[in-house]
Amino acid sequence: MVKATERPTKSRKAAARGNGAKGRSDGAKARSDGAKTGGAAQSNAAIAGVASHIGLENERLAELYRVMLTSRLVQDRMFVLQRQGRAAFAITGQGHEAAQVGTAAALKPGFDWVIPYYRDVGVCLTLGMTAREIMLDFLARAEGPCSGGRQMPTHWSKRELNIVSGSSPVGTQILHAPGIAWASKIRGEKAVTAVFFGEGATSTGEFHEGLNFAAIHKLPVIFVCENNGYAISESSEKQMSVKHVADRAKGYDIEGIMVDGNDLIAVYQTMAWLVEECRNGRGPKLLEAKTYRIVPHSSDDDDRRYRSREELADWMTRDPIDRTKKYLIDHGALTEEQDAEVREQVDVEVKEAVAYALGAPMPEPETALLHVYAEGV
Amino acid sequence: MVKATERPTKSRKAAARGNGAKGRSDGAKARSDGAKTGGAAQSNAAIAGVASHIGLENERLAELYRVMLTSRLVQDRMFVLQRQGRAAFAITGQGHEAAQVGTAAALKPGFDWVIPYYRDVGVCLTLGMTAREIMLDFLARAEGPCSGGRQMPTHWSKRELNIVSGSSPVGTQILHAPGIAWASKIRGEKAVTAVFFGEGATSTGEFHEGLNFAAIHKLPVIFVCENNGYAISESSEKQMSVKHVADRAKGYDIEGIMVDGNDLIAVYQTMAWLVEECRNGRGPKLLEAKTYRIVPHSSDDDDRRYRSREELADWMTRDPIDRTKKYLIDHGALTEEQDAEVREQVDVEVKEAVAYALGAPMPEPETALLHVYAEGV
Amino acid sequence: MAERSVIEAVRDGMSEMMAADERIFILGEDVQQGGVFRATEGFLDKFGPQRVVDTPLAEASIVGVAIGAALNGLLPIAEIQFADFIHPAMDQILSEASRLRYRSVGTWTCPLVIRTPWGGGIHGALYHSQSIESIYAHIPGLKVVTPAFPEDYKGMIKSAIEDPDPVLFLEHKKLYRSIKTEIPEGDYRTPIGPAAVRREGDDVTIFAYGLMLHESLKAAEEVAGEGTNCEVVDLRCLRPLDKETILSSAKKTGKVLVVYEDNLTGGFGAEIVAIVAQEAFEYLDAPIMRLAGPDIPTMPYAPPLEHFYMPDAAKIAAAIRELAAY
Amino acid sequence: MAERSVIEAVRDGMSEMMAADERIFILGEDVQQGGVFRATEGFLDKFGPQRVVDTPLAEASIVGVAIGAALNGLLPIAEIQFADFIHPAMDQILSEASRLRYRSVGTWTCPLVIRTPWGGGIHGALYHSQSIESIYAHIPGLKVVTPAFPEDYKGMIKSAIEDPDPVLFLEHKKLYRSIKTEIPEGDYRTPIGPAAVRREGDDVTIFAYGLMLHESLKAAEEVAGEGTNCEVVDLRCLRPLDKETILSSAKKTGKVLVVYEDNLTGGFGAEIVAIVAQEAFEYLDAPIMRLAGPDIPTMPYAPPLEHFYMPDAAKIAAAIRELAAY
Ligand SMILES: Cc1ncc(C[n+]2csc(CCOP(=O)(O)OP(=O)(O)O)c2C)c(N)n1
Ligand SMILES: Cc1ncc(C[n+]2csc(CCOP(=O)(O)OP(=O)(O)O)c2C)c(N)n1
Ligand SMILES: [Mg+2]
Ligand SMILES: [Mg+2]
Repeated sequence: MVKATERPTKSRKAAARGNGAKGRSDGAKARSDGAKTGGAAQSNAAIAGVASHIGLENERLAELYRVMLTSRLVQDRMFVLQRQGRAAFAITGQGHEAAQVGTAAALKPGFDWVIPYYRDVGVCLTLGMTAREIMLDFLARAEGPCSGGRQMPTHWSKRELNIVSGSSPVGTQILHAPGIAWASKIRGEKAVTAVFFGEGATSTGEFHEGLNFAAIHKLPVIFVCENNGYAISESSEKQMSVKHVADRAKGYDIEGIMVDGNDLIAVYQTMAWLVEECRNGRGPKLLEAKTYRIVPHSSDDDDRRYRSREELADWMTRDPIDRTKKYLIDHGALTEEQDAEVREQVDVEVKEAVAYALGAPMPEPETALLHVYAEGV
Repeated sequence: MVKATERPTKSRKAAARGNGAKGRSDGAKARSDGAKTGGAAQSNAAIAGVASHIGLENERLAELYRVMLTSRLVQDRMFVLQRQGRAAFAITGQGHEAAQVGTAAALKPGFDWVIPYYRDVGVCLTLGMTAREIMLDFLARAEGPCSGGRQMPTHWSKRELNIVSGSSPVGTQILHAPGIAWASKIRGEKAVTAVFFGEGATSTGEFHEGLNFAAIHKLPVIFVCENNGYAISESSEKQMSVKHVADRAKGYDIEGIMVDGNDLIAVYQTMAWLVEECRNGRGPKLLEAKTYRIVPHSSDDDDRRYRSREELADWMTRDPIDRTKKYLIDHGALTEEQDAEVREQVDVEVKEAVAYALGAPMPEPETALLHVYAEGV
Repeated sequence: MAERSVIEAVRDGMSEMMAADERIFILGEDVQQGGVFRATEGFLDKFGPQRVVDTPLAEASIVGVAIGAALNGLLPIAEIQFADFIHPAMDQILSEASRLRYRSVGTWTCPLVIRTPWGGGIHGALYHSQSIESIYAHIPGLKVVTPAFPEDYKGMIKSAIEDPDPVLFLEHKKLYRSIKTEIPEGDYRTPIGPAAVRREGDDVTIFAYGLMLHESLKAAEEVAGEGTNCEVVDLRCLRPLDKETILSSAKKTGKVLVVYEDNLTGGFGAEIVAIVAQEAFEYLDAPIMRLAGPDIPTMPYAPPLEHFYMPDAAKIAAAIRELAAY
Repeated sequence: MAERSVIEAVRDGMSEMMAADERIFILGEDVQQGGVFRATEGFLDKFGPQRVVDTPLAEASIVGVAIGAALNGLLPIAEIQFADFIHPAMDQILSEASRLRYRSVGTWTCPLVIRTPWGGGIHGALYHSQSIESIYAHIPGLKVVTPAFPEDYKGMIKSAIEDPDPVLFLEHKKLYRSIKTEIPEGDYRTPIGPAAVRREGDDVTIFAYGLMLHESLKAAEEVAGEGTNCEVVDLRCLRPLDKETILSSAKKTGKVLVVYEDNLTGGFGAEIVAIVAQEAFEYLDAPIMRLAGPDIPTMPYAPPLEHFYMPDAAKIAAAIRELAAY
């Protein structure tokens, strides 16, 4: 939670916006001409916009960095397990770590409400789910807290954390957010609802209906779009005639904010400001985190069909984990030695999670009949 | 059709916009404080913005005025017939005549494509449907060109005029427009597609998906919203957080234009300009005609439950037919004697239409089985 | 005992529940003004705008927002103005409301009532007359009720509101004001599930629900004078379905007629037939008959066409005679 | 004769039609890149971006825009990436495409093909495994086809494209690459409507379609060794439905098993039962049996759960044995 004194100032807010726009125009350029632009320099430039990490203590920053590492490793491992034939399918979000961890870090776990989408390993880990839990669900184990093996991997859910169960149809969850926020609001609770989705989801009717409803009733909802430039193979120009998802906010007279989604600190601070706004009755908000998935859409996808290796390479230079590490080191929050250590710890943790999940039983066949309706009604 | 030389100039366009905004803010004020504002004076003021009727010869103006009168009378008669028990239901659009006739007049009948909605008697008459045809369908007669008694009244259709068959679910038709326009466009035809709906329809997912698709492909579609301030009992603040439907265009990076929908000439000229824009590849466009229905939503509705008689009375002072008449007289296009004469003619025409339709047979019961599929396939 | 129409019964049921439990709220189009059928007449004054919410004209959002509210502890009653306009909300009902409990292994639940007026015979034409029960009664995780009498409308709307799972509550438009019957005093419930035998008989069983139940009762009266004694079963609830009552009546009479207003092919009545054909086969003395709407869009407007479409007492009586004579 | 898989058959059928008629175009998500199942592989190069259109992620618009294009003279093939995601387009399919001809007394028509992959057994879980045929085969004005063999996939996609009415073309995902059979040379058609008897027999008739047709054939093989001779009817097309073939086979064997993958209750198989129970009653020697998916959300992911859900040859053989022994 951001305390009032730590709340980003107006200029802080402007900086976040500026970064976002800049980060994006780089991205857009890299994409449209397919040329190698000076990725590293630009990503440094984007970072340079963030002069400090108000609201984030060094320890908290290190913690979030660790979550990012865990998120990355868990997902890398998912692909391996899938290729080994131990999972039928994998869909992951490597590259989105800053966007996910930065936004989730600004929320109060178990108090605020969160509706993640399939890529949001980072969101769930930040809120308190463990690598083990994530692996249990990934491997369709009975013990998995999300669905106990009923849903495809990465359909998150954890009641205790107010992480709402998600489905596969893109966009449906966007309508639940105003409903959840409505309930919080009429009970006079200060909880904020954050709902996550990709830019492809902004083409759905649900997106319009959800923003419209939330805006009419001024509900405390943050619509978080992780804009990675693609919906499977379709680049974002096929989804929208506006340049930025944030522009879509104009049709509802709400604020649409862009942020460099690969910049952990910019994401965190922007989100913290929006959370604060929503808590104080100034919602809803639309946040667009510009990012990139550095992996194919899923284990079924071959992304070479629709995007160049140069484009990918360019984005790799702006990897959010590398950027965060550099920032931490530059600001004295991490040493190379500590980094090696934390990576080692994360590796152990994830290995343990995989081993545990592999050893855990799948659900019994007849349990398929349970929980269609409440028992005994 | 507007010829190139007659096309409204930039300043003309600005005038149209200005009128719209003004006409509307009057309306909004009248509505929100429920007080009698100086309706007559303001409606004159709005008219005063229209200094000339470029693009409309006097004869054409008189013709459109006659269509407005016919539209009004046909619909008044519908209510009478319904009260007499000769029709189960009536839904009409008195008050919308300028918005309907002005827009339709800028289209080329049988060349351009039109998807009207249920209130659009004026659109259909302008495009060439007759009072008799309208009455035949209103009274569910077999000979009715729209549906031969299959649909509720005012579900328009006439193939020869490219008037596309409509249904009752609000909003579905908005998605057909980009499809129709797509076909025109890829065949290299210059036809424009105009789709009509109320402001309530802009809340639907279809509105978003339709504008999004059309904007991405730059299709020649004019989305015409007849904003009468209410969706049945719900005032427009319950439908949207923006003040104007035209504001919704911003989310698609297309032009959203407002016009005083009770000002025939402003509507015509604005629409003519938008048609020209679309013909020249600069579509799509969103046109918002601010108007008011001076009747209940339908024969099943009691509008006293949700709007004051003062508000209604105020709008009555801005009746589009009165305003058009005054304009014609002021500009020497009509005399009081001619007015009486044309009203007499329209009265005869509508009486004949009603008499004919009442005498025409209803469909035979077994014909209900026809046209579910093509015959013999 | 007081006399109540169907619409009054629904209104009273909701109102009594809302007065007793603050978590219950209504959302839909025009509900503040009372709703187009006046089901929520007076509610705005009684319960205020936070519990009687006028929504934008967007059915997916009506159900989607209701789901969200249900997830966060409220008990929403979503009104869809006409059943014909529920289709945009199909995804929310099928993919979300009906599957939340299952997909989360029971950790999330979705206690939600969706009320909507259905059915024809009211000059509503193609888009104000539809039967939607076959689509929804097919969905595991959802409950679908189709009462016929004011007593059940009141008792079942209360049960639906208390139900921990989503319930689609179908109100037949033609019954809203056309029948008025005595209903019990006090705070009673009609359970969601059991069918009710409305008329006992030995010769032929008629299974029906909604408006068709009343037409079936009329037809049964008609043929009674001719010596044919019909049993008429009011299914009331299509999901869960009371197989026990269905089978015991089918076994008793050995002749079964299933009546429904929906299009014949693929209508929910086929399910009743399938249950009987598999589980009461040995007791059957005649082919299982169905009487339903023809396979044309439901339903054309002009009175001759609408009348052609609608099953009614006369058509039902003719079918009974055929079956009785078998 | 060449060997083709199902996906190749669909692809070839569309490609040949598109080469011959410029009005035909495809729209859907990721279709330019070949589609997630690669049905339109190579189409972008062959036909260009105006005839292979990548749409925004919005299924209502995919169908709605296709309807508009059909109204204005084109012949659209709308691809819905998975049948599970068709629900937002339900309103456009039911209220618009299927009713345009009827409501305009034949003056407007909507020649449109909607292709979508359906069915389970591919670890697709709750949202990539659904059966949607019961919802759509119920709709007058729409045609619904569910082929099982490559030959029919090719012949029927061509018929569907030429059909003057909207056709929902259901492609079973598990069949896409799992079977490869010989198909005729040349520009042939498979008519939309007639069922096909895939195996003749006297003891028991099995009605099935899609993947279940293949499982039924396997089961029939299995019980043949035990002296039970099954007739296996491939329905192929659920609307229109080939009642004649259904009834004549039912009358011949007197024992009927209907197999479908969808949830049991309210599944389209109930309609087959209802037709037989009414029109072939006198020929029946046993209860009409159904074997279908259990009434749980279709279908859970973990292999033990998915296997529990799916009807297969073993379960079908068990049902045949029961029926044969009756
Ligand atoms: C309604 C619906 N249509 C299609 C799909 C298939 N699909 C799954 S993910 C996806 C792309 C989503 O893109 P975006 O919203 O940008 O999120 P991203 O995957 O890029 O994070 C598609 C088309 C789906 N799941 N739901
Ligand atoms: C999808 C849908 N929901 C509800 C209705 C019922 N209904 C008919 S007209 C109407 C209001 C439409 O308002 P608006 O779009 O502003 O048009 P207006 O009637 O004011 O011209 C409503 C709610 C409907 N026809 N379709
Ligand atoms: Mg994306
Ligand atoms: Mg309106």
